[in-house]
Amino acid sequence: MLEPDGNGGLTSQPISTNGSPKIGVYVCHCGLNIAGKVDVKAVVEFASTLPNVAVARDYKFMCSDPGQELIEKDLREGLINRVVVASCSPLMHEATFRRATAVGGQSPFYFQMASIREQVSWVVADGEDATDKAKALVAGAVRRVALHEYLEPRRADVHADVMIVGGGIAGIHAALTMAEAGKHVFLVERESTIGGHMAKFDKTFPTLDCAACILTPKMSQVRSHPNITLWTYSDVVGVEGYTGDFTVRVRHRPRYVKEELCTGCLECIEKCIHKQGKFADEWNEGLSKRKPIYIPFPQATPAVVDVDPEACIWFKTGKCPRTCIEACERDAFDFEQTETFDEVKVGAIVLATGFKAFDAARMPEYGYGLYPNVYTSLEIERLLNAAGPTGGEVVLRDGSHPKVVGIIHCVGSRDAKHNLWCSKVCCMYSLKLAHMVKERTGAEVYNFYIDMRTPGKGYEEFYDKILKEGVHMVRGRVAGVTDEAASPEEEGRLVIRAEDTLIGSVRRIPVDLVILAVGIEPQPDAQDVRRTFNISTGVEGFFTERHPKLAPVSTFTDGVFLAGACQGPKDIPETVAQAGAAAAEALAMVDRGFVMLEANTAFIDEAACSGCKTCVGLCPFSAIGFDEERQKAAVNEVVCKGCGVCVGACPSGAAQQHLFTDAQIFAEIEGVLAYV
Amino acid sequence: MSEDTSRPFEPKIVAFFCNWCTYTAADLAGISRMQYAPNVRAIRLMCSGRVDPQFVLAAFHDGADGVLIGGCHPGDCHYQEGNHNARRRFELLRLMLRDMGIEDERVRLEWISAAEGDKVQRVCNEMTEQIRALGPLRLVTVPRWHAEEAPAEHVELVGQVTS
Amino acid sequence: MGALTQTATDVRKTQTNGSRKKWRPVKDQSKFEAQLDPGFAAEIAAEVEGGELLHQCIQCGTCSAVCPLSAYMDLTPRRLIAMTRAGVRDDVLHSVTPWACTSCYACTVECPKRIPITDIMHALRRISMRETTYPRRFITPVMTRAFVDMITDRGRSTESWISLKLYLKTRPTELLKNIPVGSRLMRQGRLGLRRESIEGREDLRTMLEAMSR
Amino acid sequence: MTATRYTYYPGCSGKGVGRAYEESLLTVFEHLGAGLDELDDWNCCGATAWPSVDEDQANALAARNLALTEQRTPGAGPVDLVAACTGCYRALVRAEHVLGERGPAAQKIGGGLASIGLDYEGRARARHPLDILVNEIGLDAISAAVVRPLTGLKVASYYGCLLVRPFATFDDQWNPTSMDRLVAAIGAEPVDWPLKTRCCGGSCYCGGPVIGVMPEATMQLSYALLREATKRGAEMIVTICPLCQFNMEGFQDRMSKRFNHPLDVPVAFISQLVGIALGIDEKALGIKRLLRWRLPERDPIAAGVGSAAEGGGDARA
Repeated sequence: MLEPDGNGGLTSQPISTNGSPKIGVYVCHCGLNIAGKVDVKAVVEFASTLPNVAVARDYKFMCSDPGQELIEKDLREGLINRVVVASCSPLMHEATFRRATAVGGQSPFYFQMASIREQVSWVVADGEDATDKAKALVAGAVRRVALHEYLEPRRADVHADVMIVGGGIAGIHAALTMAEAGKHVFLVERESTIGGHMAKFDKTFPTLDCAACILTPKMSQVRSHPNITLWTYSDVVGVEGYTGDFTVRVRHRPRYVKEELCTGCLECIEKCIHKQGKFADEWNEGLSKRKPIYIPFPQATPAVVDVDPEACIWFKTGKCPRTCIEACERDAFDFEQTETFDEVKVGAIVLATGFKAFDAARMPEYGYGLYPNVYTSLEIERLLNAAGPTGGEVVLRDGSHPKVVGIIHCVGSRDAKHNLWCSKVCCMYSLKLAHMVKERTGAEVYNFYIDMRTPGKGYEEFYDKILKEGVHMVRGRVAGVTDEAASPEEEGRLVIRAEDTLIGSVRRIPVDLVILAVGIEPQPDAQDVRRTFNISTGVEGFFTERHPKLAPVSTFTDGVFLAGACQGPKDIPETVAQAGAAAAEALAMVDRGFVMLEANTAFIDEAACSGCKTCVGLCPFSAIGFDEERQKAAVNEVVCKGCGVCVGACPSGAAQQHLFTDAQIFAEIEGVLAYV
Repeated sequence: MSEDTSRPFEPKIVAFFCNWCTYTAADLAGISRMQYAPNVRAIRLMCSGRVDPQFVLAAFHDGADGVLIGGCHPGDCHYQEGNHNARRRFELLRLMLRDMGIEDERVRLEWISAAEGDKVQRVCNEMTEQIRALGPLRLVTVPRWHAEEAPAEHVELVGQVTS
Repeated sequence: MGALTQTATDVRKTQTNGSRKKWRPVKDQSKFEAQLDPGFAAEIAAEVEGGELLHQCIQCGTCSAVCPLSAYMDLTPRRLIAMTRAGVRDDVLHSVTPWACTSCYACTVECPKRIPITDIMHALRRISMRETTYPRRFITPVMTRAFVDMITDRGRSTESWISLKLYLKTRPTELLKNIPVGSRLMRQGRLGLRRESIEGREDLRTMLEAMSR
Repeated sequence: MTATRYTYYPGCSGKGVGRAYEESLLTVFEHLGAGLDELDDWNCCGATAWPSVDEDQANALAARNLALTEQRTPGAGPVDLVAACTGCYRALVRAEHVLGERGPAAQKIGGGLASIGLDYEGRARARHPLDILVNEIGLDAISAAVVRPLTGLKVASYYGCLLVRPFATFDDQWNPTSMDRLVAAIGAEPVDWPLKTRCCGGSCYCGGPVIGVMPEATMQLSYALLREATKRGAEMIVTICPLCQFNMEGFQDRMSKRFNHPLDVPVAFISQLVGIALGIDEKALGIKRLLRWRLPERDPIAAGVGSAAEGGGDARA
């Protein structure tokens, strides 16, 4: 029941209450994190003077078991019936203390947190100011919690299926983990094959095992697993619902071949009227040519051909004998294919959308695109790959073999003009490339680095091995690559200019081949993906995890998990580990079968509702219905997501939000201002 | 509240931060140990769209010298478009506050994403500076539409404007 | 020799040829903390807009490698930044590096940390002018002073006068070497002896004085 | 063509070693219907030397010229100040930046200007003549006005340091092309080379080039430019900076000796070459002030070619 309080606000008369408020205030030291700045004793003393406060205590770590037991004991002994904990951010430990409140025998929502660490001790310079601000926040929480009301936690069922977006090594590993656990997995990949970046590599550091040998078995497992629905050439276009009950809309782009009929015999490619490849092969980073009908690589999964409508004569002119169709014994072609859509319900989503390699052309000083023998590391991976355009031979554009090779680290990374971050994998893969290029060509290899970063199991040992092999290491960031020759031996070659900072002189090193170790950056459409799945990114554009240390695979949107380089630069072992973790966390949720939802839904006080319908149109989730007969609005609490937009807009104060009623917020405002 | 004239004026600013973007950004500022003016006291709401104009008036009534509202960037709202509602309401509120003689600098709406801890720091510092320069809030004029009822206390204002 | 084999630098394989150098005692080169000025970096940061970025230098050497003059500096720009940060104030202010800088801004533009290196060089010049630590027998500081004096006085510079004065003062031999060019320039009307001047000389002085107050 | 007139800032070198630059610029602009009127009582921009003494004063010197420009053209709209010398151009752009930021430095500079009754409102903007030629007058208009296309002449454009650094205002910082496009517009053949913006060693320092300070370094730097340009087939180098021009042109004899490499490469101002293509008299372009000048033997001034081009130009007009 809500009644005007004569102040323009409303006073809550809880529907059910646990009696007159007796509040316990617990101030946490958080070791020295809070106590080092805030005078905790003074805050406790202050709290004890506030209205309705029955108990005020401080403790070293409130989140520890003994800390929680303090609360539980005071509740059980009836000293208090409402709880305020002044400690870290509610985003950190609200759930912990709500649980303690429930264990103590009260509704978990008779609890309010005051963040005096993130909001106070960590950001306020002066101790006295910090203590004052802490007091104000505690007062706000105390005033507010007195008006909290009895609420039942909400429970919702969880759909048992899961979705994984992105079919690189992260998506593949997560999919297999969950499928093995008996969950049905929808794996959505935008390219025509799964495998991602890893499928392009030849060897992987530091063990130098062949990427295809370890990846392709997993790819075919995905293809054949009864619990996995693999959708390639597909993307997610819409997500609705909430944790445990997402409805995901997936678009399938046409590949003009019926996937279920194509056997991957590749006869059609042979018979295409283009006798030779003519179009840049994206899979080989444009280093080779393909036909309009092609398969990216032999182990592509699914092993289905793709038709490129931009290149195919039939699509361009409508005039072609279509020898491909003739060649197909299974009648798998369908040139009339159009986009189709699927809508599936899933309980959890794992995003494994990966990364984009830095575009080397953005650094004109390195001459990529200008000098033919400046390659990116991904191009070299393709050249080194036995299934690549040169059958594994490292050759210059004119077909000759390089005698001297320069590998430039940190291209696009650690650079305020491009990407500020360290891409983490480049040092190691540059060492790998140095080793392999030297092994294949016998060339002298120079690595130009700013700092060598080789933390990881077996990584420093790998560096040691490369040094032993006689690879030259120059500590200095390359300023430029030029074909300007300043000495006879530089004629006709590329010259790398860098300060060898360890000897303190500028060096000019003539080379035949330059390899640019391009960094890792977010996918160009990461912002769209973020909006679709309602999660956030950091300023640099990688998806933000719920907590950088303690919740590295979940997001602020319950039920959406992260795996792999979409969350930040990662190498393969880390990616796989994170994918396993994401799968496990999603499984834990799906397997339990239900989730607890926030109690903060909106409700309408019918007595006050004037039937103006303002709220009905405002609700972004169509959760508010209108009873025409009684001329009253009504909130469907199952659909309501608890934003409170209707509440903020209701002219008569009839719309209210559990845990955020007008009265509670007025009390908090007064609390934070009135005392200190 | 008694004003202690021996101490220089320190403004009090009440902030309403949305749970998903700005409150998280403030947490990030904390984790990154970014020091900023202690004058801002944040109240967490689920969405900036929950901010009722009454909250702002109540804050001024209860002794705030400024009010800051923080929400997600346009297009980034966790609830699709709560921040648009916040903005529309804010524009109207600002007009009304102007009529009440409350300077524009005392109310501020900022889009601060979860990644922008530094923006929390900057905005809080800026606003504190600006309001410190303005001095304590003094309601000198009465809103136009209530002129005939002058002299109005702001206690009344809150009730009149919103009821 | 054809043009294609010409080189700017005499690049020869270094051979010792059994030659020996005279032994000279080496002084203790360690840097004791007491000899360093921990506030030097802050001093520079205060002089230059964005100067505080020098604390973020990662010593990558891009500045040295793009610098067209670094080969002729006693300390490469990167080392100068490191020494500034470490507080080796005395050595930095005695270095020829800031004076060899031609203000081409290549380092500033290429620095991956956006450190305004050229402006830092200018700041180091200012301090070394104030404290007269600039290298002896090096023309640029003297020339800078003469240039500033001439503009303060007349509002414009006349190249011939400055060059003549300074060559005479510091590098008479260079003057001799450049006589052929100089006389040709004069004949072609590019090097006149008429001294340029503006009408608002008084204004200019007023403005500069107003600013040094 | 409508007659647009610009306020013009010659810079000290425009009256000295860069006289030919000024003469040719004035003539070419006039010829293209865009006059340059010298700013009354302009003063030295401060160059790169003054910041070594006092940075704010350096900016104030430049700002006085901007303020005078505004005073000369009252009104509310922006007003252009065409600064011929690249060093001056950069100094003026820098002053604009500092004043535009309205920080403490801007206040100090504003105080200096106020002491002599001047004010910089932010209307005056420094423009480079190359910017005006390429982006305002336009390459189409220029090629339409060509009467003597320099067909076959291989020209390397040298931009120098300060046109694109630290501020890249109208051209690409790493690979500027406006001068190359201008070279192509007058029928000549631009030579692409990697040293377009590498320092010539001259130092845009109005007191005199660095050669007096570090002769070896300066010669190495300018020699690298001459060698690389000629190696790529350039028959001429064009530039836009009086000191770069002087530095590359003036010491070729000394370099020839030092590097045992006979050098005789004409180094001209781009405005001179444009003037030649427009059929302007060599005298009005200050050609005789160059230490070395020659157009190749196959000079296509042959009547047929010339009149055909002229006809083309007429047809467009």
